[in-house]
Amino acid sequence: MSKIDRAKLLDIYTRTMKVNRTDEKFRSLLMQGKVAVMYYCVRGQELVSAAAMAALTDDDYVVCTYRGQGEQTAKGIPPELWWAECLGKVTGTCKGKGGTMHITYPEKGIMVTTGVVGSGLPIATGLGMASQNNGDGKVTLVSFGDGAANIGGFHEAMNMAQLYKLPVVFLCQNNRYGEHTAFADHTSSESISSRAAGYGMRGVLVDGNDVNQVYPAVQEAVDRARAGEGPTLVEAMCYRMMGHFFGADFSYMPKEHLAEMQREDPLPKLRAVMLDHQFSEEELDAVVADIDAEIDAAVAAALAAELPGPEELAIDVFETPLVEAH
Amino acid sequence: MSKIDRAKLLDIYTRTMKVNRTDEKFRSLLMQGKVAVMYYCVRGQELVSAAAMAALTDDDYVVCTYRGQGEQTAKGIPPELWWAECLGKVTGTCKGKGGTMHITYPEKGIMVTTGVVGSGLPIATGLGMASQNNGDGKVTLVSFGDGAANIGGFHEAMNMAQLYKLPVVFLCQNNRYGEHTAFADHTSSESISSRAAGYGMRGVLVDGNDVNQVYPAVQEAVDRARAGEGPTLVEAMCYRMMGHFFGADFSYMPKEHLAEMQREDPLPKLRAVMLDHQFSEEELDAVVADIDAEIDAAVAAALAAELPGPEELAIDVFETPLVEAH
Amino acid sequence: MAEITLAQALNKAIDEAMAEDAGVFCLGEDVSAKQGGGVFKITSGLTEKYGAHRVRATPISETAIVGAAVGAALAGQRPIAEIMLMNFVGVCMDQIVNHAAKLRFMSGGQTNVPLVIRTTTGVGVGFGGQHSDMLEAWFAHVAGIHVVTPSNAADARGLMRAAIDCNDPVIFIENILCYGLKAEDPGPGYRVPLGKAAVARVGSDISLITYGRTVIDALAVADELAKEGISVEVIDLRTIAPYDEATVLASVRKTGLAITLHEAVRPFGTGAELAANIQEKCWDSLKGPVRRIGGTFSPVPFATVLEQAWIPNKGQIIGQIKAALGKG
Amino acid sequence: MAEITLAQALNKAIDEAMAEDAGVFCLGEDVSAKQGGGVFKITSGLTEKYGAHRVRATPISETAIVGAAVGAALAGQRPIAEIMLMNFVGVCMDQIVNHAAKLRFMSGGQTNVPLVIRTTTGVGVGFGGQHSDMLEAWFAHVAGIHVVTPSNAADARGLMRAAIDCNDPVIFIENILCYGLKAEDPGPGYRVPLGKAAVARVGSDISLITYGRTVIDALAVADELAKEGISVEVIDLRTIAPYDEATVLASVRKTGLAITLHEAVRPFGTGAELAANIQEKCWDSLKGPVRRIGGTFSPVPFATVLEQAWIPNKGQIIGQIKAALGKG
Ligand SMILES: Cc1ncc(C[n+]2csc(CCOP(=O)(O)OP(=O)(O)O)c2C)c(N)n1
Ligand SMILES: Cc1ncc(C[n+]2csc(CCOP(=O)(O)OP(=O)(O)O)c2C)c(N)n1
Ligand SMILES: [Mg+2]
Ligand SMILES: [Mg+2]
Repeated sequence: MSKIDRAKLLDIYTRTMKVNRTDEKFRSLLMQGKVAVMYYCVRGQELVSAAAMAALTDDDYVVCTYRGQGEQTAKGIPPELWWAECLGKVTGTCKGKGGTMHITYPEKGIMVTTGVVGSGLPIATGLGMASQNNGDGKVTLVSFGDGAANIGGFHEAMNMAQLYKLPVVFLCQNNRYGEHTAFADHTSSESISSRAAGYGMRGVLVDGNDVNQVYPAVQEAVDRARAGEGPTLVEAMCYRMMGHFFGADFSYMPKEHLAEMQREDPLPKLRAVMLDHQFSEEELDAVVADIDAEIDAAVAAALAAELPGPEELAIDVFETPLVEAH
Repeated sequence: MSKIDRAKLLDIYTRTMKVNRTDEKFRSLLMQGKVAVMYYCVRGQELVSAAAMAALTDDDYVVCTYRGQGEQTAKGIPPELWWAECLGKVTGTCKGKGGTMHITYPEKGIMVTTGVVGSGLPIATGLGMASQNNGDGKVTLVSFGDGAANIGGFHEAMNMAQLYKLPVVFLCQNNRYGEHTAFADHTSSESISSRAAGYGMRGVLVDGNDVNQVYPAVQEAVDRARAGEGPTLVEAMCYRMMGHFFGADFSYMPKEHLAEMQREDPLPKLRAVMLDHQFSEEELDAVVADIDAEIDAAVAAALAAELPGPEELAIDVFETPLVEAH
Repeated sequence: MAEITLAQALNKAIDEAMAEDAGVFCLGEDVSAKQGGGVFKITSGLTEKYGAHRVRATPISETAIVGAAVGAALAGQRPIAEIMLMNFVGVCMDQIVNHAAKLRFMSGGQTNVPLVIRTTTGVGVGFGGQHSDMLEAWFAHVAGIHVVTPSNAADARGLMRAAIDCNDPVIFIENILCYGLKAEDPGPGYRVPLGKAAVARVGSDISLITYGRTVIDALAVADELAKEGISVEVIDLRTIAPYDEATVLASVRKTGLAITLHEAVRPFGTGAELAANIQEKCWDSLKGPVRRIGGTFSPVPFATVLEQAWIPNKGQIIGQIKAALGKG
Repeated sequence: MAEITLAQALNKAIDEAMAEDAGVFCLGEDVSAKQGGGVFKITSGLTEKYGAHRVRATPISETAIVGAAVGAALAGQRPIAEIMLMNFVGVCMDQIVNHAAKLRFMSGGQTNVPLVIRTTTGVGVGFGGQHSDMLEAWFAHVAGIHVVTPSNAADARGLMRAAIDCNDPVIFIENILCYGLKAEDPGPGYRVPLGKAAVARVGSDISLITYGRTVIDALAVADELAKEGISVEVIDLRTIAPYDEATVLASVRKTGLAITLHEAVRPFGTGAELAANIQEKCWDSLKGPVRRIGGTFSPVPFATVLEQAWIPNKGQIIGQIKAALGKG
């Protein structure tokens, strides 16, 4: 049995399935050619995002990446706004100007989704700085990949966050690939979490396919951050079960390794944990059915929604709309 | 008794005193107002540079910083060229166009002196990559400060160098300050060398005031690099006994700490080691006298040398001189 | 009112803003009291008043400095980040250009980045190739960011307050050689609106459009030429981008001739935009082509003799003015 | 000769250079065989021929990628570094601008940096605000670096060989939307000299000066307007900086009218330099002001409808040409 109580487990399960069903829906729409946009699949990483978001309050801040559907959905962006943004509609979170790589929704704490690898970590450090400055008690969680751990901004942010003991959780979703490059071909150390020591920071390595590892680790990191004990680097081992983005070549991913990783799929494992906790099959299926209904409605609304008008190009560039770009 | 043989000791002593006498001379010229240029004093760090350069061959590559007088002098840039460059004369290594922060002298392997903190590490990685590619057997040593260890380029270079097992020695001269900021106020870890583990790299921490620690450590790192065993991070603890540059405010440096550090001065310690090894006072003084004579002659020549002409502005910008900058 | 230096003016503006708004804070290398209040002392005395959280001395980590400032700004604070010298933006352009400048737009206006990035630079200090560049044209070419530079102490005070007030990111460029310039202190609360140029000297024969340190040269030249009966109008842009087109065009329509002047290298510099725009919009008023004066197209050299040859000088300015007026 | 795509042309040029000179090598994210030869396959097949040391897949570390390339170039090699998308130069401008571009000068000519930095970008792919910018104007403003971009497959082959030959650093900009363009293969050894523009179409009424993907639009417009009796001369700069002033000025002196066109945002873009220089040097030949067309002054939006509205389009080009000719 796990240490996570039933209510929290159901919460995590629900969030996980929202992420998974959104991912499945997106891929099916793309496959059918009903939409044609960049989408970075999260199949295999749903649990990490969901469990991490379940450790945060609504007000806590999140910074994520182009592969941020998990954080965005699990933190609670309303599906109709999320889908509309992904489809480039004016009813989207960002009026269609941000798109899949730049989903933003401060109402639920999704402050930045960045497309530049590693750039979120310094920004998260600043959100944490603001919270430390004004004592608002918020925690900032930044999600990033294994590949991002090799860019300079990672290093600078880790050192700075620890130096000031900022309330930040650095969540590395180690899905074994940075675009086409396998972990061992881009990183000279065994793990990313082992780098925490070089900053005097707490580092934790967990199995991202196991709810009983990932949730407690993130929750502890969040609690410590909130208590003023400083940042933690949590590395969750997982696997990117698809290509880098939908439609991208993934011939470079060894079939055997993929098969091995599929046996570690977090979803059947999570379902087993739920059943262990006396959730019935029917209950669990009902959760998914509700989610599917919500997603279908959101997609339908997004497909029907208006496109942004060209006047949007002059708006939101500066606070004062540009009259004429001289 | 030390493990370093007498000939090598004399070599290190000679290089150390060249660095020290050059530093003293520069400060005296600046003090007297005979020259007025930016100069980054190396008082307190002479031994680290000298011992490190003594571990390299003439052909090995060096990348250093604005505070690179030690590497430059100890690697063997002819004093008359070095002084002429510092004084902005056309007879200088770089025709007066580089200056104190950008001394270059490929003939002795001084490939880049950079003024941008931390930028030398990636460049050194590339010099090592070239040597690995063409099998020339050269080793590249890059010298940088404690402050530089917090910039992104440090991190990227460390990971990349280790990933490819490049023949590079990363020499961190931890002089306890980055400009006005003390080590503990800019770095969240206890040491810089402890970061090596996060890259799977060998890391070594030595007392930079002790020739018996610094020389063997760098020599071993060089030997391993040359043997194809990959890079090493050597951190040499030392102390910047002056302000950041000549004339700069250093009121922020606590007097007691300075006094304590002065008791660790590498020069009397090195002299004691030399005497232990049966070098006579006279012999050691004669070395210094020769150095002083050489420096005096170089300074006189540099002071008398011609200034670069304005045509130099159009030369060396591109391979083909600019006719007119349209 | 007493006189203040440009450095003091900046310090006063920041101090005042920090006193009025608890969300304003400074971060950057060496900025706190423990380090003497910054290498140019612009933040001196602030730690003592506002505490260490609001004057954060940082590691040498420009990406984290600007990135953290972006994050804090997103959370509603008003950070003032210092990049010690302008060339070091090379290590943090991503945070400035891809993030600070774009987040308002990419979020559809849900977030904004009220951030001031202070930085200094300048040719003529003997700092050489990697510490002297004027890179304002890079930022001017980016939508979403204001680029500001004062040429005198009073404007420094007013522009800094306006920059801190601004709800968009502002690159605030200081010139090392100008820190000591003195002016009558305009006093507390003084603001110079962003996007408004100053007619630094009224004239009728030709418009000399410049900003920053070269305004001083421009005014000196105008003085000198006045003695020869040549009347030069000097425009100090103050905000380089988006700039005050109305003032610039009105001046050129009046004089019929224009010269742009800056320390940055001429090719692809801000003078190019000014010249291109002026010739397009004032075509019928122009009596001759717009001329441009800028730094030599080479890295900034170390040797003083070369560095002085590199900078646009008064002789060049006079030469161009006379040539434009057919008095060459 | 067979037809090749622009992507294949680049691959052939690099392959050929690697075969001829053991010092030529590639580095960048995903470039080796194990990753499929680069996300756009430009380096495919090279690992198999030249081994892993000469086709180095790197970590996501642009500062180290360019920095390492600078170091290897200093040691006499000829690295070809790939920055996957142009916006990511934001994290490594320091190595490009403060180092690659300046080391020859700052060393007084003792060292040089024969480095090609390949990168791609382009508006119209739906990549949004952080993956689509054209930043050539930043590099053009820096002394010591060449900025090159091909508009067709043949030039791609020839310019890439010339860039690899060049003893100075070269920024080589590819446009994602152009990778599939086909042309007759110019064959082995083909070179297009740097600094030489092409008169892509001879005309007499007006000069349309452009480069990269917009050359295609320019040629299409010229075709279209020919039917109306308007003769447009299209200049393809090929090298954006330092550019072929002689060809540009000769064209404008002939036609008496000029329009600049690029995808990058108009303010402070490369069109500004062209316009400023043309009006100064061709003043007496000009029948009207130089006009400029560029991308909208905002971050690149995501929604296709907005992205298409953002890009300069044929209608705009035709409109400007007709306005210039007084046929608006
Ligand atoms: C600075 C930068 N370099 C390169 C890229 C191109 N790129 C986009 S995603 C990606 C891989 C990132 O890998 P990782 O951090 O592991 O995240 P994942 O995609 O696996 O979630 C790369 C190289 C980028 N966006 N930003
Ligand atoms: C990227 C960058 N940021 C800031 C500076 C300004 N600066 C010059 S030296 C220096 C301190 C460097 O400290 P450290 O690396 O310890 O070297 P030291 O001067 O002690 O030898 C700083 C901040 C710079 N040159 N480059
Ligand atoms: Mg990954
Ligand atoms: Mg130091």
